[in-house]
Amino acid sequence: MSNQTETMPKTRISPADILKKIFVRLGILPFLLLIAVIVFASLSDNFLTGRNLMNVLRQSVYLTIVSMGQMLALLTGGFDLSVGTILALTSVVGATVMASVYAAMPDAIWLAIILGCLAGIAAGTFIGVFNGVGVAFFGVSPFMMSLGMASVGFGLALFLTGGTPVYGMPEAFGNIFGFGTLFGIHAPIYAAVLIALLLYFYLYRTKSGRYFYAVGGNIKAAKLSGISTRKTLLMTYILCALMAALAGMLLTARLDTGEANIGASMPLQSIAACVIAGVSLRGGVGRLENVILGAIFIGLVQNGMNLARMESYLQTVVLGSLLILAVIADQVRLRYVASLKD
Amino acid sequence: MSNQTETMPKTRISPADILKKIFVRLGILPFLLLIAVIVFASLSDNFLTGRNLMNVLRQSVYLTIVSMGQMLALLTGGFDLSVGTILALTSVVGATVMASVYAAMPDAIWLAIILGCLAGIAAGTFIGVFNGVGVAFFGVSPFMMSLGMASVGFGLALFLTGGTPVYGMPEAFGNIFGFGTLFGIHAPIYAAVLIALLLYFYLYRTKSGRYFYAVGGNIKAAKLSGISTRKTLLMTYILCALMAALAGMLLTARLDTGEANIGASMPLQSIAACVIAGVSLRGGVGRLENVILGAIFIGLVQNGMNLARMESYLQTVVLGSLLILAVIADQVRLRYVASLKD
Amino acid sequence: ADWFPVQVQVWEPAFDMNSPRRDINYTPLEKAAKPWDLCVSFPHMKDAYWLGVDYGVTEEAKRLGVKMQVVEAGGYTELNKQISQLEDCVASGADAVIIGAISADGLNNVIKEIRAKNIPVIDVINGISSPELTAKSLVSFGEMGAKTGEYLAKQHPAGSGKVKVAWFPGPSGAGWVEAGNSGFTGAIAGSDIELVETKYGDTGKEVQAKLVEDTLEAHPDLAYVVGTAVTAEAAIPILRSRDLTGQVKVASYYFTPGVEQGLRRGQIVAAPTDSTVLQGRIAVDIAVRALEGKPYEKHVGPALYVVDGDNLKDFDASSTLAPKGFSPIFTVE
Amino acid sequence: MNPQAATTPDHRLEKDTHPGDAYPLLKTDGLTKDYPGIRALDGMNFDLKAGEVHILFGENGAGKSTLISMLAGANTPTSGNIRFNGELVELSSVHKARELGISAVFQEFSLIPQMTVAENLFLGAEPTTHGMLNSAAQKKAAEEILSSLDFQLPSDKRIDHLTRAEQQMVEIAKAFRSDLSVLILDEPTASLTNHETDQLFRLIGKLKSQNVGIIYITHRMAEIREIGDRITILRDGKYIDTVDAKTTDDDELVRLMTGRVVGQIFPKIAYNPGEVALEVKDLHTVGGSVKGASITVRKGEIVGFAGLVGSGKSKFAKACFGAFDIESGSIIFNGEKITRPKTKDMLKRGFMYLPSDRRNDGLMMMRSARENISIASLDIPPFSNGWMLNRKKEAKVVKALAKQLNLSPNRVERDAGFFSGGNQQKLMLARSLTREFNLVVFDEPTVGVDVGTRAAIYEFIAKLANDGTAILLISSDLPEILNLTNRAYVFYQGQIQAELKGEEITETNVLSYFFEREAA
Ligand SMILES: Nc1ncnc2c1ncn2[C@@H]1O[C@H](COP(=O)(O)OP(=O)(O)OP(=O)(O)O)[C@@H](O)[C@H]1O
Ligand SMILES: Nc1ncnc2c1ncn2[C@@H]1O[C@H](COP(=O)(O)OP(=O)(O)OP(=O)(O)O)[C@@H](O)[C@H]1O
Ligand SMILES: [Mg+2]
Ligand SMILES: [Mg+2]
Repeated sequence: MSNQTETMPKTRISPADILKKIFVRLGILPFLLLIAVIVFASLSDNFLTGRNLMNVLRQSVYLTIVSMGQMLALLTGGFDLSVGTILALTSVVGATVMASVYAAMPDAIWLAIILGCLAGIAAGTFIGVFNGVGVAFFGVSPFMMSLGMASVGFGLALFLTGGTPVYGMPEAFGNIFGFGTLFGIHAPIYAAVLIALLLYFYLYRTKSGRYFYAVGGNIKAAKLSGISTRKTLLMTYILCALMAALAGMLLTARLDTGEANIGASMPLQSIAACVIAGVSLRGGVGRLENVILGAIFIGLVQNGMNLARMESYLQTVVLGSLLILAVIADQVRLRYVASLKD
Repeated sequence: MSNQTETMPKTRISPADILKKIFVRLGILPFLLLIAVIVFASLSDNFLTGRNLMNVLRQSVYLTIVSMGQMLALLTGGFDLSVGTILALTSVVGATVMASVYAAMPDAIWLAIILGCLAGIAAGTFIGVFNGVGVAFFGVSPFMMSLGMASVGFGLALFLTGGTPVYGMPEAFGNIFGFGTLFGIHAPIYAAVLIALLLYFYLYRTKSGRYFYAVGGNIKAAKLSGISTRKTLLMTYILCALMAALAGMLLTARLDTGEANIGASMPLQSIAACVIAGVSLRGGVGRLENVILGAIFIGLVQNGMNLARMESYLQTVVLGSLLILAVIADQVRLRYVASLKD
Repeated sequence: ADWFPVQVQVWEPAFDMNSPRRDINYTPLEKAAKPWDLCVSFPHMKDAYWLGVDYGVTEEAKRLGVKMQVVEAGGYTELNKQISQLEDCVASGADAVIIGAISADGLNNVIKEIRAKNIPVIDVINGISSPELTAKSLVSFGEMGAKTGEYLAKQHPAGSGKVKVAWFPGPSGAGWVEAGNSGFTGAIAGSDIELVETKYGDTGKEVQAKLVEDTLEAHPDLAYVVGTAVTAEAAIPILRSRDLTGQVKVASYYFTPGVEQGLRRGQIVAAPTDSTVLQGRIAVDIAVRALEGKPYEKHVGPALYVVDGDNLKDFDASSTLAPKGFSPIFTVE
Repeated sequence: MNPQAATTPDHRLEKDTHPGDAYPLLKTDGLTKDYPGIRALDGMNFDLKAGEVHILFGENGAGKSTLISMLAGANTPTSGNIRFNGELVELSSVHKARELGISAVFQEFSLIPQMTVAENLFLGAEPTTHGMLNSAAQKKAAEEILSSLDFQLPSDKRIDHLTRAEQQMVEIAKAFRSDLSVLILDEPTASLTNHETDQLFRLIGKLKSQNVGIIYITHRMAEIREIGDRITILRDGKYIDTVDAKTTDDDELVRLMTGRVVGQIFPKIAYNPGEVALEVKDLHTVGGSVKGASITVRKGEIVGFAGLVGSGKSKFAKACFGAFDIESGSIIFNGEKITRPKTKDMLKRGFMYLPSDRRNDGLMMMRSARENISIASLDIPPFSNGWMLNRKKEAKVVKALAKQLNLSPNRVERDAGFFSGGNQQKLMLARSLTREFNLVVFDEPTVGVDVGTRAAIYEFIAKLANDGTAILLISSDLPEILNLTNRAYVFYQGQIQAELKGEEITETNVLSYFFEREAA
């Protein structure tokens, strides 16, 4: 009834308009990525090699997977500050179990690997179950719940290992899941792609996927529409933990040891990856593909700065400024979106 | 119109009712504090000595001051993740300036102290100005803005010092502001009390104070009521940074050196202190007195566990669980509040 | 003034800290044959200890005339980032890699990959378990703890009267902390040192200050505070304010400028030095030797010794600490 | 058991309007709902027959929404039971109720702002093929529903880009997506204009003929007459009476509802215009919601804005207030030319705008009533001396205002969110009394407000005007325009289609300007 009030000139099409359209549809990240690539390529000859780009991808895998999980928590209007601890706990438990099974049965390599992975992932996911129950059934704020669980889980991880790394996993585990390649592409990348595809399907092709958005958009409305918000919230934190646990196992494969001291920067970095990808901290808004780009962007910038031999302290400053600029740019985009409305 | 349908028996007054009333008015924290004191007193003889309680208070001073600032950010529906960096930057800049002035004019001790403090506090507050401008004028989400500035500020602090502590401040500075006592009470405690009183007055006795609640309560309504929401938001982050900077200078006095490596746990801990004190992460709700109790509670538990010789790992687990329990208990309280509400 | 020749210890067979060792005089190369490109990776550059190592490696690079890039991961929780940085180093064309490792085992895979490209990898300061390393320039942190423990044990042998000691090894979970911890506890066994408290905690000064205070509350009759350099530095003003200076003694188990100042002022009784600067210098020299196919020692480290009030005047700080006012260098062209 | 015998209160009506229906479609027995500290519904007996429109009538907070929320499965009763076609049912979730064909349009919108119209229509019941979402089918079905309702809404537009009224239409459409046996409508027309309302009533008529039972909650008397069959009156959570809609007159209804006699709903409006308070010429807003509208308002005048949903009434007033960006045009307020209005300055000059959406734009729900009332005047005495608050005087003034407006319960320290809708509206209106205003804009001041309170609000507006304040009344409730205003402007697509004065303001006259006219 009010379409007629749209005054944007939709008929004239100039190149600037087309750029604007892309800007509006795809967000700011593709542009930022492009700029980053150009800048770093001009600063370092080694940057724009297939080998290094593969390198960037592989390095970003862990943050990407964790960010995808984090996105679920943000979508429903929450947080998960325990993803770092989940990584650590998964690593420690997975490595311990794998090493003991392997020690007991040195021939059953695959049995060891499978049992280890299962144990590790179960341990990590368990934290998510607690988070989910706390948030969904006890109404604890996700911030507090996941912060508390982060502390609890970290204590457990340290307790299990006494602070020393866990070694003795079969070499095959690291060789395959940490460093294996197929057609020149590293195993963790395949894992990430698979996880992303599954999550994409789940989020955008199933009912339950849509409910994450609904719960984050307006939880009362979701309830009144017959959606089980508790189930959705529980699911959110379990899935988020599962993602972090998967990343934890992949990272363990790469490190070849179980470490309690990994993942400390994951919570804030994964949230940052989501936010620059346009995920709203208020819930209900955000696209998976953008989050993946966001995580890769962070990885790419770090890699580029290293290759450009930027000073370490300066890197910190530049990364911080870039994150802010990305969000400001996204703000500008949102104004355009508003002016180009539907 | 429906007063007569209130079914709560308000006439019978039993001791349980009185307890409930206290519970509702003062929140869960006084009870938790009491329980903590009883538990720790029974675990360690040294806990319930005047000397140690003073110790707890003094240790909590820094977190308390930072939490009061953080509360402002939370009240307006934001965050400040840069408080840790502000502490560090203040410490480094303040110590450097103080030491150089002192070195240049060894007799002008007070001049050195004053210039150093001013420089440090200005440097820290400057971060807040950036945060405020980003949030208020560019519409950057407070999470991202303060996270980015945390990174920028930390880079600067490291750049200034290379990570080595800054020595050479006049001894009087530490002796007075770090360790000085008057009537058996330590100087930092006086400082905290003074800051708390000023902030209390500002928040609850001036119109600008009320505006923090209004902006957090409903920013659109605030705008339509003629409140300059931008000015309020700018003020929020400047004040929050000022608090953190004050804490940073006090901490510097106590450590006797300027350090870039302090405050890392402050952002999350100060938010935690606010949340267990009932400050809503959605904005608009929270009382200063409770936040102070929240910060002291965290300090008390840490001290108590140390005195009870609890193992490090276990401390982490216990602290995490306690935070969650505190929030669950507060949830229960809110139900009571609803039922006793006039 | 040149830093060499310098007395060092060589382990043989290499890569085993329990091997027999012999003392030699170490003399580095005069100049590198060509400006090699070296990459150095540190856990972080947030304290004076690693600043010393940074000083050592960059000074030596300048002296030898090689290029160098120094990267730091930002802390001991950033193992993943260190791996990425190492890969980035190689991607940007480093000829050799020097690693101050975050984890003794966590880097083995990436080292294997780097070595497969025939790039020398030198282990400095922290210790790495990989057998593929080119060489090690380090001492064991366990021995640092042990040296400290021995020093105390010597002051308080069995029968001399029990003294209470609180021990603050550093953040739980870090490799060097666990090593230092076992070294220290092993060395005080059998003496009259009574270990009343082991408190882990981050090496931020405010954290350590809190731990020290709480420990003083719990143990009013404490005789020693022993721990990280940060602990020692944090303890000094606290003890002063409680009028406990002298009654509670302070020792550190490694060396920083603050510790040196404390020693000079008599506020700290003893601290072992591992000659960090020298470890860094030697690592660079070995890397260049390996690149140029010249003979090198596979496992060397400066001899450890405890600095206390007695030998302080003989102590050459430039073997351990960056000079005053040195600001970190990240690239040498 | 005999269901007929249980139906106690039906003494005035002949039983069984639909012979052959042995049981009422829906029936409650002693339904009670306790919220912490309050009994929202107390032993409610209610029955709904197939093919009737059953109106629920009562003051704000009487328990109407509470009753229907339990019938729709959104809420569980504390005690009592519900029968559907004579069988005891447990409606433990919205989903379950919907399976029985019970569908509800709630007062609080249950829409997800970030989702499109189509997605919202099928939320919780998305069409799938092989377990996968089928968005093409969903879009098609959505458009079918919308066109059957004759609601002109694009199915792929996001909810948060719609006006409140358009959202209301989506909310209504949502109820029509499945086969219905009971349709519950909780104030569906609160923000609709006649056009959409007629559409809705036509549909209700159709459903009636298909033997669907309809529960309808409204505060608009005219609607009761138009579509109601029976009326059940609630007061303070209790059942009062069920009466026939055709034979009970207004006064009787209001008496049953309030327990007292309420005189005239619309007060007498005096008309003594003073000098010009606001003069706007050729105003254009950014985005083109308003395209060249000009008005004049004099002191002591009540000027109405009428027009279709989204015709730019609110945008116009907001733009003058500084809450919406202006592209061009001139504004003269109190003789002062204002180039770029800013809310803060406009307030200082004595211009007040009270928004239509009290939840989103008006109130701080988790702050006390006192703070909500005083918020716009904290910079002047008696509330403060410019920067320091005077809390005693604030409390005193606010209490007096609450009393003047009959706030119920009259407890100013209570959170705004705990008040019923009508009382929340009063909190917002009270703001216009906290300082001297030359002009007050009331944007839909009576949305969802009961008749008794409405009378009080009208009284209040009339008194303000009488005291010399200029009043702009934006309303989609036509009787308000007809009975309260001295002059009225009719908006159409961001322009002013007509200006009507005094006697010219009649229903046919106003309505005739609602739609496009050749050469208006
Ligand atoms: N979730 C809740 N918690 C506590 N009290 C509630 C809740 N919902 C409603 N109430 C109270 O129950 C009573 C009945 O409310 P209800 O919403 O049913 O009124 P209503 O008749 O629909 O009023 P209106 O005409 O304003 O919509 C009110 O006093 C209200 O304050
Ligand atoms: N939040 C919004 N985002 C985008 N467009 C909007 C928004 N709010 C309103 N509009 C559009 O602005 C135009 C004018 O809206 P306005 O609110 O002034 O209308 P109105 O006549 O007051 O209608 P209503 O009766 O719905 O309040 C409409 O075309 C509407 O679609
Ligand atoms: Mg209602
Ligand atoms: Mg409107």
